Amino acid sequence: MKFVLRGHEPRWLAPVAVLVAVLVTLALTAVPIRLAGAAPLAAYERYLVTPLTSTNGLYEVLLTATPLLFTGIAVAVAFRAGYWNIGAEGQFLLGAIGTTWVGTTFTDLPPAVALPLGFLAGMAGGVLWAVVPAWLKRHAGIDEVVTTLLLNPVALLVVQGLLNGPWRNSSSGFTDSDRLGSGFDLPALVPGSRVHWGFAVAILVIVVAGVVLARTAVGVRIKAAGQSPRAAEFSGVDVGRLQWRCALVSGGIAGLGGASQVMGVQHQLTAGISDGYGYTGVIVATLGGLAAIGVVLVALLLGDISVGAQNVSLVLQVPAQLGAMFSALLLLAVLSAMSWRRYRLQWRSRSRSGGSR
Amino acid sequence: MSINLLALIGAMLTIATPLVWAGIGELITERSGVLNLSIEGTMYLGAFIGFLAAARSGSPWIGLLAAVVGGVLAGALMGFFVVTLGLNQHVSGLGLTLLLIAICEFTFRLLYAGDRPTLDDKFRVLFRGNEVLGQHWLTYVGFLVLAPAAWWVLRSTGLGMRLHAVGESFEAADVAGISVTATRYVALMVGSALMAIGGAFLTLAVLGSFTLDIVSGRGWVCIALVIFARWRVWPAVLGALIFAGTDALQLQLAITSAFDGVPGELMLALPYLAVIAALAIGGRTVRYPGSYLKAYRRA
Amino acid sequence: MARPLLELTGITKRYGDLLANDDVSLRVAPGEVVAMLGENGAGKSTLMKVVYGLVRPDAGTIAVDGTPLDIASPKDAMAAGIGMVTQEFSLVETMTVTDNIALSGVGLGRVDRAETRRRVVEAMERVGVTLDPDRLVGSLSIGERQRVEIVKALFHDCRVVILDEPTAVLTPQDVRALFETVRRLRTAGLGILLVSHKLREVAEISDRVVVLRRGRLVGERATATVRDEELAALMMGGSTDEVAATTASGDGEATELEAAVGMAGGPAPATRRPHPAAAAEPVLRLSGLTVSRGGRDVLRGIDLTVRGGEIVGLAGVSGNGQTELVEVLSATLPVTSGTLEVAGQDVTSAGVGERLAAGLGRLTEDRRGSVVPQMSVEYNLVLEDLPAYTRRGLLDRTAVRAHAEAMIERFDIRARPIDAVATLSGGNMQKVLLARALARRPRVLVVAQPTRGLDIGAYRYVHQQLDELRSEGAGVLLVSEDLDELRALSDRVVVLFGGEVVGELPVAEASPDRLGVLMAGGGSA
Amino acid sequence: GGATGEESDGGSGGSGSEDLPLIYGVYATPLEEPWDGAIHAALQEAADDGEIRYKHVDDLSTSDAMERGLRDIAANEEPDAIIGDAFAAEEAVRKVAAEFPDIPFAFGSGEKPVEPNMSVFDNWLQDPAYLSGMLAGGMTKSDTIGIVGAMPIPEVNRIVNAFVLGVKETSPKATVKVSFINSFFDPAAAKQAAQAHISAGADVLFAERDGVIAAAEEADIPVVGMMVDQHDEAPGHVITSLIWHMRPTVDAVIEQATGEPQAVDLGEFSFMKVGGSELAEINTDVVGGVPDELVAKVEKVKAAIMDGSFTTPVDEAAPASSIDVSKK
Ligand SMILES: Nc1ncnc2c1ncn2[C@@H]1O[C@H](COP(=O)(O)OP(=O)(O)OP(=O)(O)O)[C@@H](O)[C@H]1O
Ligand SMILES: Nc1ncnc2c1ncn2[C@@H]1O[C@H](COP(=O)(O)OP(=O)(O)OP(=O)(O)O)[C@@H](O)[C@H]1O
Ligand SMILES: [Mg+2]
Ligand SMILES: [Mg+2]
Repeated sequence: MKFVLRGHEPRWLAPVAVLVAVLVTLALTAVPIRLAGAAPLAAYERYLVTPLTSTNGLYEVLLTATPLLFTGIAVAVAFRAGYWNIGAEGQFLLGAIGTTWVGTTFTDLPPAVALPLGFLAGMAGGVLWAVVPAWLKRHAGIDEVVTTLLLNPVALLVVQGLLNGPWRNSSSGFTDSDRLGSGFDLPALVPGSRVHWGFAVAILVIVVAGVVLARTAVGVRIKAAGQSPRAAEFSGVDVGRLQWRCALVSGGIAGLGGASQVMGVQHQLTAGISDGYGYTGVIVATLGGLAAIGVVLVALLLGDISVGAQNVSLVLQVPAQLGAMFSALLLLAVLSAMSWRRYRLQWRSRSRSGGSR
Repeated sequence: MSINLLALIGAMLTIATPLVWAGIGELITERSGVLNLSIEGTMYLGAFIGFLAAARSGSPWIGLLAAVVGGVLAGALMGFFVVTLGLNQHVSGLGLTLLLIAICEFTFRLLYAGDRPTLDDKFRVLFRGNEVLGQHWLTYVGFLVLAPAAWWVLRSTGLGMRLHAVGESFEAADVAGISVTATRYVALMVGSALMAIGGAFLTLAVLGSFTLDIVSGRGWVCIALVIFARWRVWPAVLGALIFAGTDALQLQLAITSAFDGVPGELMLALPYLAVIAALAIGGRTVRYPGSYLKAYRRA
Repeated sequence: MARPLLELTGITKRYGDLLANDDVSLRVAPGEVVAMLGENGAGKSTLMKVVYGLVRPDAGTIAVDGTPLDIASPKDAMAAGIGMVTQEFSLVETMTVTDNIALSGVGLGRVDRAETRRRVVEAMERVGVTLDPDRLVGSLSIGERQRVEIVKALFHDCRVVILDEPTAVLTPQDVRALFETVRRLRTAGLGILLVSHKLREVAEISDRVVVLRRGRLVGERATATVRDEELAALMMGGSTDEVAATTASGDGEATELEAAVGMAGGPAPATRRPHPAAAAEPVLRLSGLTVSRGGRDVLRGIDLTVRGGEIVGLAGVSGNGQTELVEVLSATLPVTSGTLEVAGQDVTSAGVGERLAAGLGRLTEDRRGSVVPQMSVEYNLVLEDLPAYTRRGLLDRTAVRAHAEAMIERFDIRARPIDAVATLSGGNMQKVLLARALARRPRVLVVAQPTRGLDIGAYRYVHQQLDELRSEGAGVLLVSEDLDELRALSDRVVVLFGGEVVGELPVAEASPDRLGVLMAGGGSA
Repeated sequence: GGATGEESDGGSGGSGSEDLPLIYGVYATPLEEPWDGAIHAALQEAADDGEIRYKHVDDLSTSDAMERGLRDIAANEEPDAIIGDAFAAEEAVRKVAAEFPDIPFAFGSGEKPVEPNMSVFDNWLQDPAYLSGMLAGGMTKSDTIGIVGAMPIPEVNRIVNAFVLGVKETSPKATVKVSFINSFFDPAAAKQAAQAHISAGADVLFAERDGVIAAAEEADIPVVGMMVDQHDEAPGHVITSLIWHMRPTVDAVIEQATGEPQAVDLGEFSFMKVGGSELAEINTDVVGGVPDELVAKVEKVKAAIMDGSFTTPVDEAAPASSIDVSKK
């Protein structure tokens, strides 16, 4: 028995692969769900279906997906150029800091000024945090994986330092910042829902990024630089500069994510504002094939699952970790199925007289 | 301000121990060209399974054994994804980390429902009372046996050469009759076992108890250390010592009146900044293993 | 013939829809050298890989010494006494020569480096190769690496040796050395299976020739009696006469086929029309060009001029500065001192873009370093010319596609615009690069080893293109280690030695012997 | 999520029978975090006593998850009251509370109650903190005491400060060193911090976070535990523990659940004199032993606290990293 490369890939394969992945995940999670004393079928329904059946559920999914859209595309842009930015987490946090700073300093700005300023500040924060590793990479040849990775916890410490020190809540004395000026509240995208304009901004960013990556000369150069720096250089692409720019853009986008989360959801800075969105962004980007549309799909899938998981745990009274388990399994299953579909199982007929020596 | 140097060294060695075990584990897997981002989850698994087995059996040795088994399994699973299926190493690693942590916390919840269990018996410190030598045997083994052994194996054994070949060029290894698949599986399983031991050290030796988030990012630090060390054993150990030393130092400085004004967060950030600084000082461009992040499948 | 050492029966291998090997049967006797010919992508490497266990055939059997074997991996192949030198080098650049050679033998435990080194040195003597066993392979020249490969293949005493295009990357000297070794092995009673595109080599070294076309074995001849045209015909399909016809037609082409079939020895053909080169203005001028790499001068005070409408050949033993010269011109290596002009424009410190704009075209020996393997043919084709395909900020995909189709048509590239270049054969890859370089109608084209590894069809084709370029009034600087190629195409031949120009000959006087002397550093012209 | 998570379809289920009030526990951190653990324990106890039906969900770590969860519960689960912690999600909680005025919301919070239905509580452990401080001060020979806390937030600060005052009472010239690990869970770091204290001369420790007791045990010195009685974790080394009893607060909420929603500060219910907190039984056979007169002294102050003749001052300012109590 062996795998053989398919000559051509039938249309139905991709969807079927995903379906298989889902089924496998369901089968695998049945046991823990039972262990937790719940009915698997009821759980499955709530994980995947429930959030999508009510309009409100849908809105919640979009809301949950919003930060992942930002970090996902941010990571995708950097990875495309062969710059391994694992630092979206820190850049997201610095973005949140930037926005909080303007939001708590210029509290009485009107929305028309406040919102653009807020996003700008967020972007600035993200770029600021991305500059250091990018600079070290370009001018000292220092590996960006190490620096971006290590700067994530540092970014969190910066947040905590601000919250424990200068930005401590002036009314409650608790370690969260004061509320941003009301001008900085992102209005709801759909009245009555919690989806805010941050989602629209995310989509806009993704569309722009998608077009640039897929439809412009710069996009082709980025791809070349990422896939074969040597060849890119030979063809006149300044790989170093290109990666530097992509690194900063990536940081800026992640920063926008922080801004959107502060202005759209929390309206203040808290140490828990990120919940690992930056790391999840790496998954979103890679599983999404570093492509705009892929990022959107994966982000929405993860959003759907986390909304569903929460619903499961409170309705069926099962531990929240079950949701994490479910999404991790689904993630790996989908990835596996997708790789498998390029192959075809073939039962080798032992034609040759095997066994020698 | 008073710095107790001996205590500083002692603390440094203790803090560095899990980094040395897990770091060398990661180093071995990366030598075979696999970036194993499941390290954080694998350490967590080691910490939890180790604790669980020790709690049930009453013996930390059983716990350690269980941790090793768990690590090997985690490594095999990672192998299935990135070697057998040839999946993207970033996603596989991160996904596995999420999965393992979720499984551990889920089980912990089911078994202990929110109370704080502790082990009746954990590994004791040798030379108790001596600030420097008063370490756990895992610390001694880590520095005096594991590190030299890893260095020797990678440098002057056939296994080391095979790892090197597979990590640098699949084709070369394959043509030389070296099984890329087998080599990578071995590297992953051995490496992950070491990571699990690094995690188990926290529960079985340091604490004698398990709490959520017990690894809290030490795995990521190891990833950084391995690249910092350019996939060589001694620099990796050095990196671990730099990180741990800075950490130990900040712990002492933080409670001296001299540093009253300094925000604690700055102190806590020092270890990370120290590694970056070290890299910046000693840092020329790193050359990744030739088959880094790549999957191999014969036509 | 004697009891076959190696016997292949009905080997079939399919890649998706493509039949790479179609029911191929072949025997190699002890002390026999069998040469295999075939176009790029004909299935030669695949067949070799099957024998060595690198590719699992879908059907067919392999027998060594009459014993049918199930060769599932190179391990099995080695155990069965088969050694192979693969087409792409399979060496670990970060390891020493010794470790690379010993690699296949190592177990798991401790390696006795001193002992291994001794055995490696011994093996090198046995094979007749001299190399520093302690150098890192990464620091070796291509020829030297090839030798490492050979020693590696023979390190374990084997009875069958497979050489897949070993000469493609070798200088004439290296080829001679290699063939010495091959002869020694033959007399030692080994069976040798050798893939090559060069009929002259085949004629020189082999006892028997087999020809593969589209995966099928289409012919088997005794070298002694076969005519080159016949082989060419077998390879490319169609009858001998056709080929002979094409051969006869057009003096230009004649020289190419002769070159191609490796007969272009002796004085260069008198039919070569004299070029008004002297009259035309220079399109490439190097004056006092000095380049240093790693602290030492690899090029010293080079003065060289290429005029429109002429092809200047650059000869030299590898390692004497040709590669560097090409790199400098391609702007991948900076000029230390001296000036560099393209079509009268000083581009000494200009980047790739400016030089291309000035009218420079490049076709270097490092093919895989000139294309983005995972990227499609169409985008590789426009990679250096993207602005021209941008409308209102966006890429004009239809234009890109149209361009690709035009190029595929014009240069007869066997691929679709959307195919990833990685999946193209060297021949087709080379055509893509040629297309990219010529598409911008360069004033001067710098080409290095343009036909390396290409089959006769592609070889001819490339030569045709260069010749046309010349007749269109552009200049060409042709760097090649293939003297036949140089003499067949060039108007003058410049010889490089130790990073300096040591001589220049009009092609008529550029006999192999005189070139050889100059290339060896003897005599100053 | 539930501890074992008995199956359920909406309203019914949970422990206990239909007519009992359904109290929903909503926690931002996992139950394993001691703070929410204490609330969970009290509610579980009330449920086991057959006074309420209890369901809960935990680890709603972001304020948007918290808001979604609360709204989902309030709208679909028909709870009679919701208890949880609002730290880092204050606005979200208040928003949802306002949307469901007839459901009592009682949340751990650093801010004020909101009419008509948002009550707040907090763990006011300054009394046991003060008492344990006295013990520590009485037991230290080196006049150096080490505290390892999570982070300088009000609830931690006031405990640490009260502890320091207690120390001053029994050891006027002692030095108290304070370090924070900036995390709710990192016992390994906490232990390292504790060992730094020890190497700096501390011979009594206060374990505001997990990990410290292990250090004390290895260094063979006494230590004060936190939240629950940690005696069994190191019988020879844990002098006593600060214990938070949420039960009085929970009972107050049950009253609201069965009666009318209110907007009150339930903080008082965590005070020692109402049994909201206590000092675990003093472990006299701890290493070094505890002098009887010290115990007597502590008992005296304890009595004073209980009869209201003494109130521990509340100070929520972030403590310095090295405090000379004589200057306090
Ligand atoms: N791994 C593979 N996957 C798919 N197709 C392949 C693969 N390897 C080879 N082929 C196809 O099989 C055919 C034969 O390839 P092969 O390498 O044997 O050609 P070749 O005769 O060695 O060419 P060349 O003279 O350029 O070396 C080619 O058309 C190629 O496209
Ligand atoms: N992954 C692949 N998929 C499809 N075809 C492949 C693949 N790898 C190799 N091939 C085919 O195998 C054949 C031989 O590959 P190879 O790279 O040896 O070409 P080549 O002509 O020998 O190159 P060169 O002449 O530069 O050495 C090519 O025709 C190529 O199309
Ligand atoms: Mg080939
Ligand atoms: Mg070829």
